[in-house]
Amino acid sequence: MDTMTSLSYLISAICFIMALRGLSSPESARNGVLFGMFGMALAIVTTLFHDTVEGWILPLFGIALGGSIGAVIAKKIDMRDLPQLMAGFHSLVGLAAVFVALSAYFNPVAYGIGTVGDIKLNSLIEMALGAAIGAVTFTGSIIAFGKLQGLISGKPVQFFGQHKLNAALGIAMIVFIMIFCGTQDMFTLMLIVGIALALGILLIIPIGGADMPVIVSMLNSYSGWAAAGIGFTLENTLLIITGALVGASGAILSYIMCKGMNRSFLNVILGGFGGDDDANSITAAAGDRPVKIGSAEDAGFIMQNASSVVIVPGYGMAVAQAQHAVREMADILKAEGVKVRYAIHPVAGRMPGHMNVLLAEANVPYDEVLELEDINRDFSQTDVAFVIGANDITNPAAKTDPASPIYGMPVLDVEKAKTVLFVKRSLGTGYAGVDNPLFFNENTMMLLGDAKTMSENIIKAME
Amino acid sequence: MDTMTSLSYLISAICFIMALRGLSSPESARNGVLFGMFGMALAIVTTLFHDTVEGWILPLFGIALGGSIGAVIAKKIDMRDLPQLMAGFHSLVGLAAVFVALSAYFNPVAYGIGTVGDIKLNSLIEMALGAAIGAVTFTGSIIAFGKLQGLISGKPVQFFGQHKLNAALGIAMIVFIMIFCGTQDMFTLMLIVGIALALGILLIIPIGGADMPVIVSMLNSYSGWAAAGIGFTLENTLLIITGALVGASGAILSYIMCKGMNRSFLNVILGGFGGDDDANSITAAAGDRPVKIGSAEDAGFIMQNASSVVIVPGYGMAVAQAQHAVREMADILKAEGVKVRYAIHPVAGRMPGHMNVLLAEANVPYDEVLELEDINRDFSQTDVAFVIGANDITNPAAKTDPASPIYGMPVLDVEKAKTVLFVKRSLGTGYAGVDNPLFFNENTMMLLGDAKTMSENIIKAME
Amino acid sequence: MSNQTTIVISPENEPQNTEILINVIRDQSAKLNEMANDLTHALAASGGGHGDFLVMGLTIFVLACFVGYYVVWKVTPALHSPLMGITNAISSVIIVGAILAAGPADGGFAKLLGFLAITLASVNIFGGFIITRRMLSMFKKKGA
Amino acid sequence: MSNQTTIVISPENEPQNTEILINVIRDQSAKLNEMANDLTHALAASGGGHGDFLVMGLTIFVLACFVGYYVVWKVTPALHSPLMGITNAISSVIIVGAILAAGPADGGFAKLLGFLAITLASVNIFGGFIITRRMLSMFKKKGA
Ligand SMILES: NC(=O)c1ccc[n+]([C@@H]2O[C@H](COP(=O)([O-])OP(=O)(O)OC[C@H]3O[C@@H](n4cnc5c(N)ncnc54)[C@H](OP(=O)(O)O)[C@@H]3O)[C@@H](O)[C@H]2O)c1
Ligand SMILES: NC(=O)c1ccc[n+]([C@@H]2O[C@H](COP(=O)([O-])OP(=O)(O)OC[C@H]3O[C@@H](n4cnc5c(N)ncnc54)[C@H](OP(=O)(O)O)[C@@H]3O)[C@@H](O)[C@H]2O)c1
Repeated sequence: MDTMTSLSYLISAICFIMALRGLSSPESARNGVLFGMFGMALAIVTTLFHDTVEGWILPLFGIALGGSIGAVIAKKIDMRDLPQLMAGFHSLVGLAAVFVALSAYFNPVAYGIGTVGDIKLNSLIEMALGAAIGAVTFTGSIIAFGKLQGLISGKPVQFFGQHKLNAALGIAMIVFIMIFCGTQDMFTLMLIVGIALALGILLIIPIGGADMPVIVSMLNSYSGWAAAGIGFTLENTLLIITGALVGASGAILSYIMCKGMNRSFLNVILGGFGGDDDANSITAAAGDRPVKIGSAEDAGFIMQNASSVVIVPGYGMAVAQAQHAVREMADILKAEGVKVRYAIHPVAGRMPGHMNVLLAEANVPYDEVLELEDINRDFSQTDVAFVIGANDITNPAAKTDPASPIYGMPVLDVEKAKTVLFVKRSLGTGYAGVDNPLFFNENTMMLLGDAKTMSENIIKAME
Repeated sequence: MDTMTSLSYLISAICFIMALRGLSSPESARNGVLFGMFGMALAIVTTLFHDTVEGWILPLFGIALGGSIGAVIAKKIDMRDLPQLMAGFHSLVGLAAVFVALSAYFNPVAYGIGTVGDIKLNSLIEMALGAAIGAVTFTGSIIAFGKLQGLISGKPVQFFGQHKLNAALGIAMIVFIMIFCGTQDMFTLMLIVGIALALGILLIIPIGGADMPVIVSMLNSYSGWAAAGIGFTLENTLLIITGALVGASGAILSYIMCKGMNRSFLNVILGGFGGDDDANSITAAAGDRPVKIGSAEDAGFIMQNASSVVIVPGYGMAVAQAQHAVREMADILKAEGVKVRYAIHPVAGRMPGHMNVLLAEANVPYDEVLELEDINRDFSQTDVAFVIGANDITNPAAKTDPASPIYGMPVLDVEKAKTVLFVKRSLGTGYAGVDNPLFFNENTMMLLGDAKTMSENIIKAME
Repeated sequence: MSNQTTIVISPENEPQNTEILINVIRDQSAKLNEMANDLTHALAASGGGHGDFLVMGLTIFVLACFVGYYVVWKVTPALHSPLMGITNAISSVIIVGAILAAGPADGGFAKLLGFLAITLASVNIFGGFIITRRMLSMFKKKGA
Repeated sequence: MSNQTTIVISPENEPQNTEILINVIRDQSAKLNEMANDLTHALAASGGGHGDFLVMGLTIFVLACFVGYYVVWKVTPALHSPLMGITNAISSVIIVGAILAAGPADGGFAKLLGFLAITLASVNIFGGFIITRRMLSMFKKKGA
């Protein structure tokens, strides 16, 4: 690689770092994206000017074709469907990595890593690893996509000997990679890819639909490591750096989610937790204890007479697409002099930062939206906590009941507010499938119904 | 360089990063130093096993000799003298860099960068730059050492045409570097080093003694860049990485200090600011306005009847070595149920973190020692602010008087405390040479005298 | 080349003379052969070899991981979704490899794979950046 | 080497035959020469050359600057003095270069310079680490 090319790639890498740096605040983020776009454009143009690239028609056609598809999807997609969009996109990166690894095998000369049938050992190992990780990312992301989109049942699919089968496949893959390094045989390479494709499915299928966000992040991380692996094969520092950045990002997001749920990563990976949300039955315990059930009018009255309201959105708000109605409700309250703020739990919704995007979509100013550690102290001075479509993230059992599966998970202390309003369709459990003792509290009022309908009714009642 | 060597160096580099990472908290810092020591040992051993290193006696003797000198100095030194110690140490790194660059010139074969008289162009440039930066660091640090130690007058030495002379020397150096790259002539190289040595002196001599900490940090940064430059010459990634780390560290510390003084780096470099502290005359303004002057007994009485005291140490406490007495005083107050805390301004004293080290030396627990942004809000709920040997960092003119030279500098809001006690020897100004209107405030009491003596008297009064 | 003079064996030359000549040439050839061998080794052993790239690449990888770690932890939680969008876009920088595969005139099957990879990666690049911009454009301050 | 058989021109061989032989050898020799040349160029152009180290080194340098930036900003202000101590110690890693200079048996003046540099750097290494440890050992928590 000549010096100019390497320098261009270095500048691209710096641009990517700056792009991520920008995300430290919403203001700088917009410039960040521009950095990222510039870096990518520079990388592409630099590569097009590479010695061995003779025709531009094919690459440019590919970019135009893929680019327009990507643009249309990104412009049309509903923000609620972000998680599955991410999963879908990751599957494409995975597949692209497989293709690049394979093409390095079929035309090593183009990358200067040897000749057909006589490729350097290092390159072989990295190529095989890159292809394998890419393939796992591909099928894994497709399963995640299917589960999130509801195409595949979100229920964890578990069968006897599952983990043993996966282990066996993993070992077989390593053996085949070793054989491949010796023989450089095409069939072996295909076998490796095949096993990896199967592994991608088998690893993700036992994991419950609601755990998919962790998986999507993990696969994001994998796609980064695959890119880095291929960077080693092609001796390309840009790929190595970018791969490491993406890998680190995905890993950290997975970690943040696991910590937000107080579960270990292994626990998520081993699967079996959290089925379909619809599957949650109203638990028996509910019948015995008194529950205060209110109407939209009650809620409107209480909030109009409050001086401060904290809105706690959760997955149900996203499902019901209630964010616009919620914001309208907040506007009315603010117009009447009520101080309204939003409290976001790190794992509210089904994707990191999901609630923030939905609220932003509904034009909620981001300085009214506070993270858990910034708002938790304020609940004791708050009149009304308006919990909409959220459940687990408010469950005080996480603080008090060591037997609870969510024990130790950080939660929003909504019970410290004078009144807690709960908008949900039933007394059913949330994602973790555990009862929320808060429903039966004295200062709690349940507002049963769909989040959007209920919010609209409250608006009507307040007008 | 073979793979094993490179890998060892990579591990060393990671250790150095971990060493700096450790400093994010006092608990992890101790492990951090161990990382650093291990990384250094690994780097040295790896190099000793290098092919071209034939005799171990000479290097080991050098290490033993230098090591014992360093150990003795580091064990004997008074913590008050840290700034000059750092300056002295930096001068050694600078000189070592010059020697290494020169030895690369005299024996290029040992580094694999060519043969005598036929060295690669890149290596020549990097070598010349490394030697020049090293030489500037060397003499610059010596001047800084002299000024801090009081061997050279701390007064800024300024003469006509100074900046022009420096500029001319700088240009001459660049020209000679270009000539050197063409001729590889020894004499030219010596000339470059000579000019750089002169520049080091000329650049630092016009800068006031009290600005030396910024300069020491800057030179620290330079020594890093010099190491990185030599890393490029020797194609050694460990030197490049470490150089960058050190360079970044020095630069950031300089930046923090400049921000803490609300001055630009250029303003410091151009010099002329802040002479000897002794040179500060008691300003005329003092005579006209009433000042409340108290005794040690008064101070003791006020503090014993307070419920919270915040101690604000400054340069004067360091000079008087009063930290032990201050801690004893605090102990007595704490025993009587008074809440005692310490407030540290980012540029209190004469070195970043200087006050923290002195207080730690006097066994003050570090969780009682708070930074400006953490304590500033609390002054309004504080009974007594006990300012000892500090001046500028409490001067409210920085907030109110746009004409003041320190306007815009962040200061500790001691005036919000019910009573402010000022321990200093006179009504004179501090480092910045500006009057402190606080001395004439109604709720201020001046305790004139040496910081140590006064603290001891207060202790006696309280017993 | 300096020894490009054609040698003609005329009847005047004694066979013995010729013999010497041939042996000289043979020796030279052997020497050149050795030189070539040496150079091949030097090429393999030197920084140009893959072995050295591996360590340099590893160094770069490790440093990039550190950078990634710090940069990502600094991302505000509110922007975690855009973060996923942008990392998705930049991980498609693998398109660089795809273009190299699709580039050569005589690429064959590899060329096809390269083209497919370009297309897939482009979906991500455009999709990832556009969705991120869409998300970010929605984040507004109070009163803005 | 495969072509190591000595060619003997006996009277039985016709001069013309020999002529062909010689020309074949000459051609081979020329080819080898070319190969050697190519390899030399490859060696220079490939990653082994200094040119490429420059860019790799620059990449490493830039990443290390980012790492340094983040790591140092994370240092608590209370430990800024120990930070100066530790950076002072590690910047003396230049001792690596000094040892290389002092190493060769026939180093001459460079050897002396190397020795001096080793000594100076060692003062810093030991001094820097020890003073840092001294400072840190003083930092104690309440009640500890
Ligand atoms: N954010 C992430 O990245 C992430 C990742 C993985 C896992 N998770 C998990 O997801 C959970 C998130 O907590 P959460 O409190 O936001 O959600 P949750 O605990 O799953 O509770 C959501 C609640 O919304 C209600 N709901 C559903 N549809 C509704 C509708 N249309 N209208 C009104 N209410 C509706 C449901 O109750 P009804 O059925 O009674 O209506 C349900 O109890 C956590 O347990 C977390 O561990 C999050
Ligand atoms: N920390 C850094 O890294 C750094 C770097 C560069 C510059 N600076 C500058 O240094 C200054 C630091 O502020 P500061 O408030 O700590 O110091 P200061 O403003 O220089 O004030 C120190 C005061 O201590 C008094 N003093 C001196 N010796 C004393 C003794 N033996 N006993 C009692 N009092 C004594 C002096 O007053 P009397 O003469 O009346 O006793 C003087 O007013 C700032 O202006 C800052 O910009 C700091």
